[in-house]
Parts: sequence; C-alpha cells; structure tokens
Amino acid sequence: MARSAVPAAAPDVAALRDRARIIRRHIVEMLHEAASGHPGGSLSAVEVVTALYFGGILRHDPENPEWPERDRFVLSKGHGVPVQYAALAMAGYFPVDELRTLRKIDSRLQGHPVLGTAPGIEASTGSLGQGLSIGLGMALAARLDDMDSRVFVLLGDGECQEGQVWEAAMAAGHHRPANLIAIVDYNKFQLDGAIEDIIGLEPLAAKWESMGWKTREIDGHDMQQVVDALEWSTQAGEPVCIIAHTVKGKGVSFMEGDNAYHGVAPSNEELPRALSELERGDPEEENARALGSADVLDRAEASIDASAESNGKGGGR
Amino acid sequence: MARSAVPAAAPDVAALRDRARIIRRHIVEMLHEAASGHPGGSLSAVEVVTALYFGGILRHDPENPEWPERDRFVLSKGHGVPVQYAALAMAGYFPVDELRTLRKIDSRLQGHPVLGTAPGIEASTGSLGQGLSIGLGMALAARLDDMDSRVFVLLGDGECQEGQVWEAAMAAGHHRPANLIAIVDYNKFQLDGAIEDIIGLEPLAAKWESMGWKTREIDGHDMQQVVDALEWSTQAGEPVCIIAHTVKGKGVSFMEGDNAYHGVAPSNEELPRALSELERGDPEEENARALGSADVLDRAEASIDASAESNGKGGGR
Amino acid sequence: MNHLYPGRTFGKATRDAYGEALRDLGRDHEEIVVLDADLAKSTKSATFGEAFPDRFFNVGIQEANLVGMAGGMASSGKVPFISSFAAFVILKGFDQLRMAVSYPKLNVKVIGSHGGISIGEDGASQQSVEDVALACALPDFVVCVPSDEHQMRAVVKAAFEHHGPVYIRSGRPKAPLVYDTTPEFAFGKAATLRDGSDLTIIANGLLVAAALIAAERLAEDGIEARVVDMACVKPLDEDAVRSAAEDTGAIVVAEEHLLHGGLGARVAQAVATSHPVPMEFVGLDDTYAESGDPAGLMEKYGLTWKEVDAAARRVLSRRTAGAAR
Amino acid sequence: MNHLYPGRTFGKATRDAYGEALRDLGRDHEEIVVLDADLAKSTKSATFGEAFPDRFFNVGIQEANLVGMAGGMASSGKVPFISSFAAFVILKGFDQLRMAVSYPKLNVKVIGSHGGISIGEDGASQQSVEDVALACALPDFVVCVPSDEHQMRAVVKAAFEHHGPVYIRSGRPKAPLVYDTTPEFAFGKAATLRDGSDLTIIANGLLVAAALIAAERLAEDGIEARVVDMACVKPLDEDAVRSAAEDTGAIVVAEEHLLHGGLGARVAQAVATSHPVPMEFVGLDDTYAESGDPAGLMEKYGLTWKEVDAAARRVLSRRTAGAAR
Ligand SMILES: Cc1ncc(C[n+]2csc(CCOP(=O)(O)OP(=O)(O)O)c2C)c(N)n1
Ligand SMILES: Cc1ncc(C[n+]2csc(CCOP(=O)(O)OP(=O)(O)O)c2C)c(N)n1
Ligand SMILES: [Mg+2]
Ligand SMILES: [Mg+2]
Repeated sequence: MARSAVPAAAPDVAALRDRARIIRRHIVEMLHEAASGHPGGSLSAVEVVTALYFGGILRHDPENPEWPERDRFVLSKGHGVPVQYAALAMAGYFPVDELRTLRKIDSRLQGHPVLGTAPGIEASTGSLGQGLSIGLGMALAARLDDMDSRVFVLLGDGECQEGQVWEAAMAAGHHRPANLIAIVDYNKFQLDGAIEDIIGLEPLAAKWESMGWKTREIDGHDMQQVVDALEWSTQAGEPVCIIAHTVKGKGVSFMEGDNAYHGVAPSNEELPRALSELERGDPEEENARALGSADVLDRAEASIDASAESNGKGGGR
Repeated sequence: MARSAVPAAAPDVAALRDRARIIRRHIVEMLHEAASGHPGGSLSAVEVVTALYFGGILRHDPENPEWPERDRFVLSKGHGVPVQYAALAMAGYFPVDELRTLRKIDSRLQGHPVLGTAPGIEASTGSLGQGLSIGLGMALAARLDDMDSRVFVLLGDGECQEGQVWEAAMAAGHHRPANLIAIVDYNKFQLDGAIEDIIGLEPLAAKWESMGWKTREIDGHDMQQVVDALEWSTQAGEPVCIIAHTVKGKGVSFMEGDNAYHGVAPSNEELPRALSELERGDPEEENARALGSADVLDRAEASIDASAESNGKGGGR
Repeated sequence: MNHLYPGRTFGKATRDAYGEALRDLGRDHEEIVVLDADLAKSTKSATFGEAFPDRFFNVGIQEANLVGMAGGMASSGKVPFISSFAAFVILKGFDQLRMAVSYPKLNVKVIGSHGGISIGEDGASQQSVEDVALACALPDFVVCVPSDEHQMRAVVKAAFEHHGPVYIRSGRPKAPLVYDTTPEFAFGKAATLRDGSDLTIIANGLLVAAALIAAERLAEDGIEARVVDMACVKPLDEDAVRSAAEDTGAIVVAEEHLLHGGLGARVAQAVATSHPVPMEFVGLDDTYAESGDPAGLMEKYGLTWKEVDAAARRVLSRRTAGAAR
Repeated sequence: MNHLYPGRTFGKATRDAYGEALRDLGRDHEEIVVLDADLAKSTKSATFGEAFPDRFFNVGIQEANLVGMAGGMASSGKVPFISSFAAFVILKGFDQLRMAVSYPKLNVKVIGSHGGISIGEDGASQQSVEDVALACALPDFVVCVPSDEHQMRAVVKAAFEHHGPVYIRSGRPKAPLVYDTTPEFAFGKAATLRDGSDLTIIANGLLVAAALIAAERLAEDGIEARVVDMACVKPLDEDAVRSAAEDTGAIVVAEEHLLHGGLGARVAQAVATSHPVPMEFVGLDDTYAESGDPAGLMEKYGLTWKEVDAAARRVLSRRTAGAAR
C-alpha cells in the first residue's frame, strides 16, 4: 500500500485471507452498530477489496490520500461501502474506531460513499450505474497527463442492468485506456431477488467482450485467483473486466445466499453468531473453503432456486 | 396495408422500389419546403419503411389508425420522421399535400414525431434512445392481452450509443416477447461525424446477441433482402434485430455519405438536382444499384475516410 | 420520530398505504399494470405484485427503461403505476417522463417512494429533495405529496380516476395521522384543517402534522393560524392561496423539499399574482442532507414544528412592521 | 426574428460566443478539457475541439456518461466544460449531475445549448423549457442565462474563475444586442440596464431585449420601468430584488422558460420574504411548444415585448387597485 510503483514481493495470500476475515468482522460489527445497511453485498466483495488494498495492487498513500499519481478505486455499487471503510481504516486512512460512526449524523462515514467526506473515497455513489463513467473520466485524465495511475471500478451484478454502465463500457471500448479495470461482483442477487429471475445477465462475459473489453472469470472468494486476476488486469494494456463469481453474504453462514440480508443489518442475536463464525479463522479451513470454487458456484445456484420460493423476507428498506 | 393477418401474396419488389423512389422525392421536397430537417437519416431508412408499410409486413388500417390489434411502428430515431410522414401520407393516413406543412406552426407534422398529432404516429421521439423501451412496453401489453400485434422499432446507429437502448435490449432479452423487432439503420454516421471515429459500434451483432436477440445483417437498400428479413423477423418467435447496412443520404448523389446533410435541407439549387436524380427511376438501373451490396458498404467506408478529412461542413443546427 | 410530533398518533407509512390501495384497485381494474425497478419490496408495489403477478413487472435496475415501457403500455390501453425511489424514478427517468408520458399526456401514474430526508440512514444519494421541483416541470402532470396513510388512499383513488399523468411522493417512515379516515380529496383542492385569522400555514407531507402542532403552540400565545394541507402541489388550489392571503395576511409554507421549485415556490407565485403578503418558507436551503436517524435529520435540517412555529412568528412580526410603516 | 425586436441590432448567437470564449480560455489554461455528446457542431464546443483536439472528447450520444466522465476528470484536477442541447444534458444527465458534480461540488461547467423554444423547427423534443428549474435544483450550482454574446463572454470567464459547478444556457438564434462590449459581470449580481420608478422588469436571455423595448413603449405612455438583466438565476441578487420591490412597488419577470421553477419563481420567493408587491410573470404556462419558425413560436407562446408590456400594465393596474382599497 506504499507509494511504490511495483509491489515489493508476491503478496502473502494467507495473510490476505486473514485480513479478509477481519474486514468481515468489521463489516458485521459496523452494520450492527448502525442498525441498517447492506451486509450481503459488502461481504461478497471482501476478497476483491482486500486484495486491492493489501495485496500490493492499489498504489496509494494513506498519509497523502490526494497523491495525484495514486491509483483510484471507485466503488460503483456504493451500498457496499462498509467493506471499503473497513479496508480504509485498516490501511490507516482513519481510526478503526471511527467505523462505529457509520450512518450516524455528522459522521464522515456516510451510508453510501461521498467524495470529500471520508479520506480515501474517490467518488460519490449510491445511485447505481454511475461509477464506470467516473472511472473512465479518471482514466482518460491520467492518460492526458501521462500518468500511469490505474482506475479500478467495482460494480454490482444487478447494477449491470443500468444502461449507463454500457454507455461507459462502450466508450471505454472505443477510447481503450490501458488503465481502466472493471470488476463485477457477480453474487447472483439484486435487491428484490435473484438476478436471473429479474433480468438475467448471461452471457455476461460476451456482453463486455462485445463492448471491446478483455474479460476473465474467477472465483471471487479464492484469494489467489483474485490477486492473480488483478495483477493480470494491470498488465493487459486495454480495458479489462474481471467477473468475480461470489456469494452474497459470504462468510456468515446464515447470510450466505439469503437475500433477506441484502439490506438488513445483523440483529443483537445474530451479531455474536456471525462474529463467532468469523473467529474460527483457522487458515486451513478457510483455505479449503476458498478453494472450493465449483462449490461456491453450486451454492449460489442453489440459493437462487431457494429464493424463488421464499420471497417473504428481504429488502428491509 | 389492409387489416389482413397474412399478406395476400408475395410483395412486388419492383413496385416497392418505385414507391421508395417516390418517398425519396417526398422527403427532399418536404425538407426543402421546411428549409430545415434531416435528409441523410431519412433517406437511408427509405427501403425499410417502404417495405414495412407497403410490403405487406405491417398490419395496419389507415381508416382506423387506433385499431387495437394493429402492428406498431415506432420510429426511435425521430429526426428521420420525414420518411414516415411520406409513407403515412401515401398509405392514406392524411393527404399528401399536408407534407408541405412539415415543421410549420400549427402543423400536425412536427419536426420529430409526436404521439397524438399526425395519425399513424405511435410514439413521441426525438430525444434519442427511447423508442425500444416504448416498443417493449407495447409488445408486452399485446402479450398480456393475447393479441398477436407486432412492434417494429427503427433505431439509428448513433442512437445505439445510448444506454437506454441496451437497458431495453437486455430487458427484452429477458422477457423474450415474440413480437418485438428492432431494426438498426446502420448508415455509419451520426451528427458530428463517422460512428467509428466517435464511438464505434462493432461488433454490433455480437452486442445484440449478447443481450439475447437473434440478429440478421442485410443490405438495407436491397428491397428483396429487406422484405425477406422483415418477413423472417415476424416468424422468429423471439426478439430479433435486423442490422440494415445503409448509406446516409441514399438516392441523392451529393448527399450520399456526405454527413453535411445530416441536418441541412436541400437548397433551392439542390432541390432540382435531387429531384431529377430521383426522376430517372429506371427500374433496371435502380435494380443494379440496389443489388450492389458490397458496393454500398465500400462506399460507406470510403465516405467515412473522406469525412475524417473534410469536417468543415455538417451539423447545421 | 415520535418526539418530533408531540401528542400525535402515528399511522402507517404512506408507502404501505400505497401498496394496499393499489392492490385493492387492482382487483376491479384489469387494465392496471404495475412496474418497479428492483425496489418493489421498498416501494410496496410488491403488495400488488404478490396479488397479481401477471400484471406486475420488476424491470430491474433500469429507471429509464421503466418509464419508457410504461409509456408504451399506456399507449396500448394499460394503466401503468410505476415506482422506484423518488430519487431514481424522477431523477434518472426525467427525460423519459417528458417524452414518453408528459408530452403525449399518457395515462401513467408515477410513485416516488422514500421521498424527502426522513428516509434516514441511507444518506443523500437515496434522499429525494428535488422530486417535486422536477415533477412540476413536466407539463400536464398532477403532483401530490400526501400527508398520511388515509390521504394517500384518497390520492391513489383520485389518480386512477384521473385520465393523465400523475406523480405521487410516498414516504418511508410511519407518518403521524392527520386524518381519522379516508378524506374527501380532489386534485387542485386543498384541505383546511384548522381555521385562523392571524396567518396561514400551508404544508404537505410530514410537515402538515408539524404545522398542526405549531398552530397549537401559537394558539397558546393567542396567535390563530389557519392550517392548509396542500397535498396537491400541481394544480395548485389558487383560491385557497388567495383566501389565505386575503383573510390572514401572512403565509408560511413548509415542506420536506428544497426551497427551490417546490410547494413554497408555487404558492409564492400564486400569492404574488393575487394578493401579495409577507411569506416565510421552511425547507432545505440549497443543500442535500446526509446519513442519520430520521428524527435527527429532520431536526438538524430544520423540518420540525419548531421551525414552522418560528417562521410563523417571523412572518407575523414582518407583517406588523410593514403595517407600522 | 428581427421584427420581434424593433430597433435592436443583432449580434451573434450566444452559442457562437460561447465557442469562441471557450477556445480563448483554452489557450491559457491547459487544465480545461471539453466534452460534448455528438452535438459539438451545434453547441459550438467544436470551436474548442478544432483548436485543441487533444483536450476535446466527443463522447457520442451518451449524456449520462458525458456527465459521469466529467465528474471523474474534475476529481483528477481537470476543469471540464461539457455541452449538449439543454434538453439532453440537463434532462438526461440530471442524476449524474447530482451525484458526480453537485453533491461532491466538483469544478464542472455545464453548457446547455439550444435553450428555450427559439430554436424553432425541431420542435418540443429539442426545446428545453425546464432546464433552469432543474439546474437550480442542483445544490451549489450557479445557474446563468446570458442575454447576448457580450454577456456570454463575461459569463464564461466568470464560470472559469469560479471553483465549483456552473450551468450556462446558450441559445441557437442570433441574439439582439443588450451590451456594446463585454460587461462587468459577477455571479449573484444583476445589471440594471435602465432605471425607472413605476415598476421593475426583471428578465434574462432573449427577454432582456424584449424588456428594453417594452420599457421604451411604456415610457411613451409616461410609465417609467426599471429593467434588470438577471442573467444569474442562482445565486439570485436578492438586494436587487428587494430594491426593485421597495423602489418601484411592482415587478414583472420575463423568461423563455416554464413559469414553474425558473427566474420568476425564484424572484417571487425573494420578494415574498423581503418586501411583498404585486407581480406578473411572462413565460410558458405548463406547456411545451412545437415546431415552427423561431419568431412565430415566440409570438404564439407569448414571449415577446408585447406580453412584457401587457404584463407591466397589468401589474400597475393591480398596484393602483390595491392602493385604492
Ligand atoms: C439507480 C438505483 N436504483 C435503485 C437503487 C436501490 N438499490 C440499492 S442496492 C440495489 C440492488 C443492487 O444489486 P447489486 O448491484 O447486485 O448489488 P449487491 O448484490 O452486490 O448488493 C438496489 C436496487 C439504487 N441504489 N440506485
Ligand atoms: C438524446 C439525444 N441526444 C442528441 C440528439 C441530437 N441528435 C439528433 S440526430 C443525432 C445523430 C443521430 O445519429 P444516428 O442515430 O446515427 O441517426 P442517422 O444517422 O440515421 O441520422 C443527434 C446526436 C438527440 N436528438 N437526442
Ligand atoms: Mg448482486
Ligand atoms: Mg447514423
């Protein structure tokens, strides 16, 4: 995370997994404290965000958040911001304690990211569909200035239904900045239910490719795959989209794939359960889970089927 | 054009070509009279519109424009409306004489289509990108009512840069109405210049296919190909996109591929030249031109190259 | 939010009443179709969707397409009720509302839920503070901001009976009751909830209950305020505005909206063209709000009975000063 | 349109002046980037594009993406000037202007060309009658409607010198001259073009020249009208409004815009909170216009000096009636 142009050494994937676990703890704790917010889509993005901030990918400087030559991370799916706040706090942008102020009056930690409030936030989002355009603007600005800053934009899968995403994708496919990387958190759910029941996205890679992007599909919870894909993305020399297959609510068993937790914070009873699951940070065990990419996808599909039946819960806003 | 569910006989392609020629005459005359408007994109769409209205494709009834079971034609690229007005007048929706009122105060023939003014207009357009959503709404409404009305939506190629087009495309790919047909008037130019210089669309068919549409590419000036594709489209049983390769300004030599005529009406000097070219309606000769689909594409490319140099002209608004 | 409305009973959120009223209408009217953009559980259009799945379309996160589809359905004879958060359906669908609904005067009802800042913790990106300004800029649209669940039911019924475009703002939190039962309601007609001769408070949405409380406090000091529920912002009840000006000589307008382009601006124009009197405005002054609990936000951004009360005293002292000159 | 402005000399269209002023600024300021959405030849941003192709981006027919990209560039230190027709950049880019520009208060300048109905034949879909209402609903935005080429140059300069979001409406037709040369100009400061004690006419855009003509006609009948060019709609020059009310006791506001949410509405609120006086408004009453020649449309929709003149006489007779009571 230092201001080094090249990461010193290959990232320590086991250490990253441990950090991911701690970030998950911060997420459930801060959402419980706020008594509102979006656990599902925060938890599904943990590995991607952890790898970016702590895997030597993002060149940034917590001491100097406005360092002009930094890489940018734009969280287009703004409701997932707890994962970014956790990462920023752990990286030193602000005290970890401040996480408790999430969503409270006068806090710098707004419910959706706001540029100019918490240091490290690069764009105001929360109205879905806008981040890739902003990222494209940043990428082209860097190119104009001959800076090699890279811009990473994290999108939701439901968010990919917004037309503006495809405007930006098409425009980037035309201008071909070598420093723009989109990542889709493909957790198979949106607010009202399963993506495939509302507006399916498949074939998703073909959509991005038809817009002129190079794509790669990964298991978004396999830290090694995440790190590799991100490293590859910075070398591609053209716009790249990483489609990260993930599980909504990942890491908290009762939230995994239960879309009721899209926008409902853990209750007083749920918090200790969630935390105790995230305590068992047995690296071996986590390793085994993270490697099970086929398993992850199976589970996502199973949960899609399940949700088709039980749509009594969910939403919460 | 009668209220028959099945066209009586195979359309007479030679007669359609002649009608197309007359429609072109109406276009240049009405634009000259209005002294403003968009010749280029009106002329490129003539064969498609002629085939729809006069080739037994569109089931409609000029005596009863609101016949609930009619097929709908939505001109999403609203600035091309002169071609539709000409077709509607010739089909009997209103007197051909009324074409002279185009763009004048109190006229039913607004500069862009307005639902509720001229009979036969199905949607208000002119702000690009909206027609496919409207058409999808119509297609689903017909499906709800168990009507087999079909909806044809004509889009500009530049218009396909709008995100809303891809929202509607994705939504249609999901809902899969069997009665929705998109046609792209792929004339290779938008307002400020060549598509490929501003935001290229290739691979265009792949974009539509990735959204779940069946596609077919045709020479949009070859009347036989146009008629065949439209007939095929009504049988496809799923959303279909016809990509019609065309030449902007088609039929008026000095307008063909010269994007200065995107939005500039023919002058007093140009009108007779244009009309005399459209007079020579020698069917043999027209046939030969229309068949030259390779030639058409070559010409389009040549004109793109040309425009890259001479961007002094154009626009006009 | 109870402490902000001392002495008032709370009913349902207007969004809940909306969902129920819509489902009830749906029983008798096959032509009603409902569309939502991945917020059906929040806007409560899901209440209709569960009852009539065939006539319910969740179009995903595509507000522009949502509006366009509704236009196409309306021109084919359907009566679409479409919803999302106010901040999305009006702000991302504006040009589509213009072209596909307002300009052709089609029969589409637009419901923007989670209006205002009282939605709380989600913060500014989800809080609509400008939906009324935008909706009123759509010619031929009727625009309403109901104050409680009972009035919402009346507004939904009126919207269905009116042939043409209507915008209704609904709210997320439970709303203090203003009415005991479904009131009489017509577009362009305000409801006088309390009479008074010293000044008039015109309000809508949550500010109506705040206005009633303020009026009680003012009465304790011998100031008699008329309170008018102007749920229908467009068309405005110009007669009610004129009488307020003529009879009471001072007007306060209060709303959960930017000062720009909302109820206050429209009343100000009506007052200026009929019978000019001093006015004060309660609303948001060129600012978004932020994350926080609903009550805390309403207090921080000055949208409680206290600001209405203060505005009333301000406008009265201005009137007196004016008269003295 | 000459016959609508008897006795006035015409200058360039404000869009032409915009293109030139922008190109001139571009010479000295590397940080300026210009984006357009396939209307560069019409908005005249192409004038900059031809001079500085590296800093010019034609983003195609994508108004939402246009605004988002500008936000990203601004947060990276660029100063984007972005343009399209007012009807597209403001109406299709509204939510993006909110999230990517207004809310983070970024340094983006938005130029909506072809404002109003005087664009003529293209008809309602291209005529922006509501851009001011929407732009003023974006907190922290400065909003300007210049009246002629000279003032446009001053506004562009002020926009560049101001750090923050600015919206400028430009027009398609040649505009009657109001100034001889580039005037002094500051945001929030109106220009009094003519003094008078009987009433004040506040206007912007093409209506300023109309107001000057109306004032001359009124003077022939012994009515002395103050004429104020309120190019800057937001922030409003509240001192100028208050003085107008206090000094002249009657106000007419005239603009090429819906009556809702524009200059008139904002002046009405300022008058109501300072010094209430009778007012009349000239503008479009909840309607779009149509296709037609610009002059014919301005006449049909009541946006000429004649309606300003009539409104002035109306407001005066109301004031007299009021005084008599
Ligand atoms: C423009 C817009 N429409 C609707 C919403 C409300 N909303 C918040 S989250 C969400 C679902 C997002 O789904 P997805 O992008 O898949 O996110 P994730 O599953 O990662 O939570 C919706 C519809 C919004 N924030 N913005
Ligand atoms: C939303 C929107 N943006 C911009 C315009 C202005 N405009 C009118 S025609 C045109 C170019 C359209 O190009 P294309 O779709 O290729 O049409 P064609 O070449 O057939 O004329 C543009 C940008 C518009 N009408 N609507
Ligand atoms: Mg998702
Ligand atoms: Mg084209």
